[in-house]
Amino acid sequence: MSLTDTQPADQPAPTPARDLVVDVENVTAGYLPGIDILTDTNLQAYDGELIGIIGPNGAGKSTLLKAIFGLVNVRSGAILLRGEDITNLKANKLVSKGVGLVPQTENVFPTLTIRANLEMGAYQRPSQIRDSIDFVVDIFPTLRDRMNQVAGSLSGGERQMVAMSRALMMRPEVLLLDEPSAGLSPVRQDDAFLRVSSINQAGVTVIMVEQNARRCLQICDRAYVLDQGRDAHSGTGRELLNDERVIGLYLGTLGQDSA
Amino acid sequence: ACGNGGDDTDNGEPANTGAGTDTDTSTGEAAGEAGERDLTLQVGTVLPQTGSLAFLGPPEEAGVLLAAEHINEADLGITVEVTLGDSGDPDNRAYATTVPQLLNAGTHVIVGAASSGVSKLFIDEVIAAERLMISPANTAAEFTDWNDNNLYWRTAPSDLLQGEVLGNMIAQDGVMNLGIIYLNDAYGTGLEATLTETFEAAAGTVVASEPYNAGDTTFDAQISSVLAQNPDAIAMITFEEIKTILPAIEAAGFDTGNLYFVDGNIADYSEDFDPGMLEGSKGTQPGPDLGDDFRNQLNEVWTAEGNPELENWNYAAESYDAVVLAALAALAANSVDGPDIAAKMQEVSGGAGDGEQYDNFADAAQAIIDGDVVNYDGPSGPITFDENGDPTEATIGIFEYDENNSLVRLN
Amino acid sequence: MLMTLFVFNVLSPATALAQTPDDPSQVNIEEHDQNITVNLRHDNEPVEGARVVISGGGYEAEATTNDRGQARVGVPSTDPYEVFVDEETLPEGIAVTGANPITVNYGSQFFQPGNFFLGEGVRETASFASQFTERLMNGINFGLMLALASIGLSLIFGTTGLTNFAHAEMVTFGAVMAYFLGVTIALPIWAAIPLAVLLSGALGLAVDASIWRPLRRRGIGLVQLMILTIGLSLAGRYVFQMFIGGGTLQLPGAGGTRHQIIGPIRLSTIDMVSMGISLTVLLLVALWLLRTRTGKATRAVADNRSLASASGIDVEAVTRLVWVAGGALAGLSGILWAYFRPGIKWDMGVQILLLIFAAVVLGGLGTAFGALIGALAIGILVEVSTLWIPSDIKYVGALGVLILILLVRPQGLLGRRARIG
Amino acid sequence: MDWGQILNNTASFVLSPETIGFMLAAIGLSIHFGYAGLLNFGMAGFMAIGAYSYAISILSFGLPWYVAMMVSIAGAVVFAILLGIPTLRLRGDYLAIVTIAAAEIVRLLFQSQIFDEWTNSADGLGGYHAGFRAANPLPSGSYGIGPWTYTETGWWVRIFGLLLVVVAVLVTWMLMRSPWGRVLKGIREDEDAVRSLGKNVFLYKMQALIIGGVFGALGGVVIALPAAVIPQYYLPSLTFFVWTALLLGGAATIFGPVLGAALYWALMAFLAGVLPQMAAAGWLPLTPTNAGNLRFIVVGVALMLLVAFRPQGILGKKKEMTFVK
Amino acid sequence: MHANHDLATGPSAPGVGKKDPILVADNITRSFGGIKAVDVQHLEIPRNAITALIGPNGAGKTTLFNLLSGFDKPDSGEWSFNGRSLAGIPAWKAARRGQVRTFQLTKVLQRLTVLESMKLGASKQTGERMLTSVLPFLWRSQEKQIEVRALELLKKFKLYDKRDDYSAALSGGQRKLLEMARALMTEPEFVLLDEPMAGVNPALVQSLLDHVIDLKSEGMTVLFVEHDMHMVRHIADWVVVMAEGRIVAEGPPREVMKDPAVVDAYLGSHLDDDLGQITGRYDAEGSRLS
Ligand SMILES: Nc1ncnc2c1ncn2[C@@H]1O[C@H](COP(=O)(O)OP(=O)(O)OP(=O)(O)O)[C@@H](O)[C@H]1O
Ligand SMILES: Nc1ncnc2c1ncn2[C@@H]1O[C@H](COP(=O)(O)OP(=O)(O)OP(=O)(O)O)[C@@H](O)[C@H]1O
Ligand SMILES: [Mg+2]
Ligand SMILES: [Mg+2]
Repeated sequence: MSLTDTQPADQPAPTPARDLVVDVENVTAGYLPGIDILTDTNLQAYDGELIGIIGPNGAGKSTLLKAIFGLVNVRSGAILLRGEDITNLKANKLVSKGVGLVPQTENVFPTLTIRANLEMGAYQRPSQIRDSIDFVVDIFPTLRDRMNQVAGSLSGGERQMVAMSRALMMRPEVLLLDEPSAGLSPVRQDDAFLRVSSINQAGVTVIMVEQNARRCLQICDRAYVLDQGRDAHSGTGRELLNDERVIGLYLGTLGQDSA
Repeated sequence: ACGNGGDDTDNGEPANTGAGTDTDTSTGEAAGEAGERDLTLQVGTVLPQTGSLAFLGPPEEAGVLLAAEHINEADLGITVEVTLGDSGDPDNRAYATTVPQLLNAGTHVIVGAASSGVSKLFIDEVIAAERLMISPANTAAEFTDWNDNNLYWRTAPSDLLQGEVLGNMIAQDGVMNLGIIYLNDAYGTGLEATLTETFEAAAGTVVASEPYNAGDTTFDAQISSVLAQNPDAIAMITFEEIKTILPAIEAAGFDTGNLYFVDGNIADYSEDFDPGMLEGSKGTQPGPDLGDDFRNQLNEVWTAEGNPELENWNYAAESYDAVVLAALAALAANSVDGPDIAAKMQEVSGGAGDGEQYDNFADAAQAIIDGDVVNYDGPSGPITFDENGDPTEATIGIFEYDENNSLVRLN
Repeated sequence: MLMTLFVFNVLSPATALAQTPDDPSQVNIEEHDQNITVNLRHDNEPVEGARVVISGGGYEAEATTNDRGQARVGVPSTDPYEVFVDEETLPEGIAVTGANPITVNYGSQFFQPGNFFLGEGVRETASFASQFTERLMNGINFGLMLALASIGLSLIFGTTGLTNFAHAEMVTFGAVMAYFLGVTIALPIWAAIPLAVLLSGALGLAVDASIWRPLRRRGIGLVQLMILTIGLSLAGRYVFQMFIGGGTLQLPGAGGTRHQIIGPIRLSTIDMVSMGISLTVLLLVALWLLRTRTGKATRAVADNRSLASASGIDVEAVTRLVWVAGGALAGLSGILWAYFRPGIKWDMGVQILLLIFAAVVLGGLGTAFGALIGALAIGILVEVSTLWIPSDIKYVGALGVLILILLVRPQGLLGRRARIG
Repeated sequence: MDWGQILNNTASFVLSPETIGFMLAAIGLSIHFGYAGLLNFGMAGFMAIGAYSYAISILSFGLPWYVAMMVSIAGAVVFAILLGIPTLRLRGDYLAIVTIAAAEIVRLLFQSQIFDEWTNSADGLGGYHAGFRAANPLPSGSYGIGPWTYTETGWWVRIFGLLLVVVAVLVTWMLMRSPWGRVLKGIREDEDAVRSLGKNVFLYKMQALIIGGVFGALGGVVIALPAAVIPQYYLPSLTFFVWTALLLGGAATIFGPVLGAALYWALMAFLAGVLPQMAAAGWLPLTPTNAGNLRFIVVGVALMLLVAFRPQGILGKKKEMTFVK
Repeated sequence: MHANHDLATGPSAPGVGKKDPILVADNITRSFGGIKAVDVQHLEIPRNAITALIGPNGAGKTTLFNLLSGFDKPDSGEWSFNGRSLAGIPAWKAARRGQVRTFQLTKVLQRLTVLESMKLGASKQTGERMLTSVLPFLWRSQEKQIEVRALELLKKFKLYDKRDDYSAALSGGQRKLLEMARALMTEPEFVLLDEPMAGVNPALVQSLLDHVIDLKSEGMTVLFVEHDMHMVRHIADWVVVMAEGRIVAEGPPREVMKDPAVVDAYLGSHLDDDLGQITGRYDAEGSRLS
């Protein structure tokens, strides 16, 4: 099934000019005692890169993001942020170090209004709330007239927009996104990908988990394929997009005809 | 009912009839015989040490301890050993574990409980174990015909008597319209009923009568309802809650010199309230004047145990007499078995047998050893049991508050 | 009657007045053991100078009522006597309407008095409206105090999800500390109360640091924690009983007379101060929750702890703050409660715990304003409902209304229904 | 210190009617909370209904004891329905408070003087034992082994109570391993999900409320069988203690409630024996009165420690705990 | 693929009648504080076909599902399923009649294992009645059949390995899968799937769609909300487009997706473009620019 046995993870030569921003080294992590979800996983993100993570359901993609963000206990290995060890550091500490996360599920504060959700996003930088709100509303204009609606009553897609916006409020330097496009309408999805791309081009390092794998691979610089808790495969977006095995096992052929 | 338990259906030896009973010499046949005795009477109390009735416990336990001390000092063929147990309240259920424990430890006499409700919860257990149970404070009417094999007794006088005296006293004072605030339990409802009956029989009107529940914390609604009827005086049938009600009534603008108290709440309030607050208010309390001597003795035995000084005297005399009567009955029966003691209880109280009157244990005990029949009347008054185990006589003391909120006895 | 009552002792009646030998209202008192008191009133005013005649068993004596409308006559036996009022001697326009003479019987210790209450006897009772206003004011006062306790509970529940049954003990703690500082140590009350509130806040901090934080780390379920609070509540309550016993204590200045404010509204200084404090503190808390960053963060933490943390909120610090605030609010409400009741008791907190919970639920769990509205509603209901229902079921009304309202609005008055799907 | 006696008492209390009543009530609560996820904090109400129905049936209406017991069951069913209709739609924590309120309403009504004729208001009812005792098939006398030596009346109450416990355990076991139990557990987790699958959630919750309530009422009857029925017994603290027993043993386990109840009362009895004796022996710097207070402090702390270190209860599954909220 | 025009009685237009509608809805409205989230004049869903409901975020699709399935109450409206009115019918009854829905935000039964959740889904179980539940012999054999069916479905949904794990321990995508599989356990006649494939791995989606098509051939009717146009194109026989609460277009997939209004408001202009090129990261040949 997985690529692990067929082909070892091949690391493309990193661009030496750039700094290593996020470095996941041989991380083993899990939820229940005795059951490891991630086993010896590695991932490197260099300054200004857009990294995609794809893989089957239950591969451990979300777990990996949570592990980076200190929300899942790392059992062995290390996670470095610009060379600094951040393994098992509390999430709020990471935020102050410029890392932001959009979780896959439960990613809004349901009883808070959209405005309050956004304010919470910039909790550590109250001074920039006004500017940041303008910034995110620009990306998701739908939110503009709904600032006072509680997030719990939003539609699935609207929620997703709030979740993204919340994480953008801090203007993070490293952005971890867990399926940001899920639930968005096609036009919004494209918007979102384009926005992520432009944010990235503005200098933010982005690590993005996506099941909309084709789209993700189209825009990312490099991507990792995660399977059963291991980084099975990695390469540039294009390489993977056209790799037969990746298509067969992870991408499917549904969208192929068009793209 | 006769003491030796004609009806045997629910008897049977208790589980661990243990220590203490081996000193028994024989059964009730020895009754009334003259001669030396060598008895050890195990007395266990099931009185409130914890919970919402805990304020009633100390004077009662002190009464028991003092009685034991007097009996043991007299050294007349009977030794009393006291185990203090906690009855708690129905909320914390301390009695549930205390009672089996005392019974298993071979206790002959259970003194308790303070509240009729709690007594009701374990009376059948005590009766089934064939031990004597004496409550110093129960006044619920049902205990009169309880199927108790004559093992249940009580030294607290009936509310009927106090209620009647209180009612006539209030009427004599010229009160026309009376308000009542009373506790919703056997004690409160019983007193309230007789008070109302007597008072209205003397041309008065009870214009408002408001109950509250044990555990209530505010009484504003009751006070407001009563004051709305503009009564000339208010009778307070309460326990400790009075300490909350009094300031509230004062704040509501009622003249706190026009109140009537009952035994549950009549106490020296010189420490608690501003001078003059209660001046002119009156109250009733069964029993002859306790006298400072008795109180000092109570305080002494109590503080000797490491406790703080007693704050009130409720049921101390009744508890004292409960133990003394049991000891006398045991002496008379020359046995410490429950049914044997029970068979002599009425006699030593003067309810049967035309005994000679004694007012202290030592003399009465000596008389029994000499073969006489005695009629003991102690600090709680002229106790005389009827055949149901209820006291039939009482002196109701009448008190008035002076300018220091201290009590002055008027009779 | 269940018992036979015997006569044991014969005592003189209570009203022993200093007696001058020729006082016409006191007749034959010295001569006889028993005596009969007669009270004569018209429209609830004493009637002076009326002649009353006591007769029976061949004995007859007469006396004249004094300025209190009272006369006393000694009688030789305990048999029934007749009491007759000589209408001739009554002032103009006053007549005996009922039986005359009346028969008085001997009670267990003395004679039933012979009372003649004449006239219409219009009693000035409080009107419904004034009773209503009085209780309304009481209810508002009570409700405000309840609101302080409820908001503390609601904050803690909102932020941690914990149903804290030990909140009752935090309420008691404030009152007990105020007593300790203000009475035992005898600090002036203006110092004792703020100090007690501070100590209550410190208690919240201590409880959070020593119990809840370690347990949160271990990821113990909320229901389990709720049971744990029951244990804490039990232990706390009996610690109080161990130290202050089972009786009632009073804070300095408790009670105090009420002054007429406007119309039937009467409040004591303490009432007014306490209502003022409640309102101010509630307003401050509301401002804190609505306007400040940390205030809003409490709700974010309530909604989703890990997302809150991912947003950069120091969840532990917010939780700690909430425990301190909850403790201080509980403590303050305990002190006000001690003045409102008035009195301090070891279990004074538990006695209103259910009302606190009812207030919080009625308003909508986790909504601070809901707690305020719920508390006012409960407070007023408890006090006012006794105008219609017996006082021994005064809580039934409030609790029943709670159930009825939830029947219509299952999410509470201010709560929002969660979206499905 | 008389350790033999203290241990004897402790062991003896494991079979007290009070313990057995708690077992039944805890089993009922296990159905409510453990399986159906209903935060019922009104168990005291069910126990009060059971005990009062039994006593009133006998005292006021002269029914035989077994009919009275049927009345208790019927009373619990009616109460469950009355309670369920307004409250089963409520979210968990709302339900908790409303059920406390409902139980308090029940108690206050039993305590109030309005129904004095039947309930004897605050003083409660007693002296309804004759019928039950007359039905005792055991020979009279006192027998048993060691600490478990009781009179024939004592045995009769206990055997009868234990029979009820056995029935309750069996019924619970059979129900909970069936698809019916599965639906109930589903409802505990997310009732909307179960609703979307075509199950009548309200009906299931009501059935669970009724069955658990009936066990609770029978628990109330067993406790009242040798004692009396007084309103102050049915305070919310009774519910709390039953909850404690349940969580000690482990909710959503078959034998957890039984074990928990036994443990709870054994602890109470042990402390009742040991603390005053320690105080009397001078091991504790306390008066016997304060030893009484200390008992409840220790019970409270013990309860906290048990929950903190074994949150799933003695028989509960640790793994399940990871996923509770 | 079908000749889609067979389904409707007239030319494609909002509210067009269907030859054999399974669900007919009229005048359904629901507003939240002033905003009309749903305002559907007339809608018919064809029987034994796969209908896609698409529309921008916040168009009211989920709200419409909530109304149709009885989880929410409309301000007004009438709708019938198989000719019987469903208005005012509680959710569980609607499901029992054969109209089952899934949730966009998944509802997993945390402390039930995956297999238990599946078995719970099965309808008409004898053992689910209280009285018969205590007599195992009455439901044993049915239980066995249900288990066989559940395991089969789990294999298809790639959840077989997880069958004995608590549902709480599933990943986001796995929850979606369980949600749908559980609904299929009821053997519904008409199933409403709310974004069933959002977050599911595309390779798995492909194999599941084949399963759904199989189900259709067995007689089931499907109405699903989806934002993945590849999927809509692949399996939908009919597409209904909603915007701002109203039905704005209806018709066969290819036709609807060409509708300029739909493209404008919903699909966007880049639907079939390579975003890599748009962002300027890659050129048309796929080689890296930046
Ligand atoms: N309970 C509610 N209170 C207020 N507004 C609501 C509520 N439920 C839904 N809405 C609003 O109604 C509109 C329709 O929501 P709905 O969930 O039906 O959209 P949808 O079409 O399913 O969108 P998506 O594709 O994003 O899931 C949205 O704008 C939403 O914010
Ligand atoms: N809270 C949890 N407790 C235990 N196990 C979990 C938990 N969450 C996820 N898992 C397990 O960990 C594995 C990886 O889950 P993860 O959420 O990381 O998957 P994923 O790659 O993000 O999948 P998806 O694409 O479906 O979101 C899965 O097998 C899942 O069952
Ligand atoms: Mg994931
Ligand atoms: Mg939707």
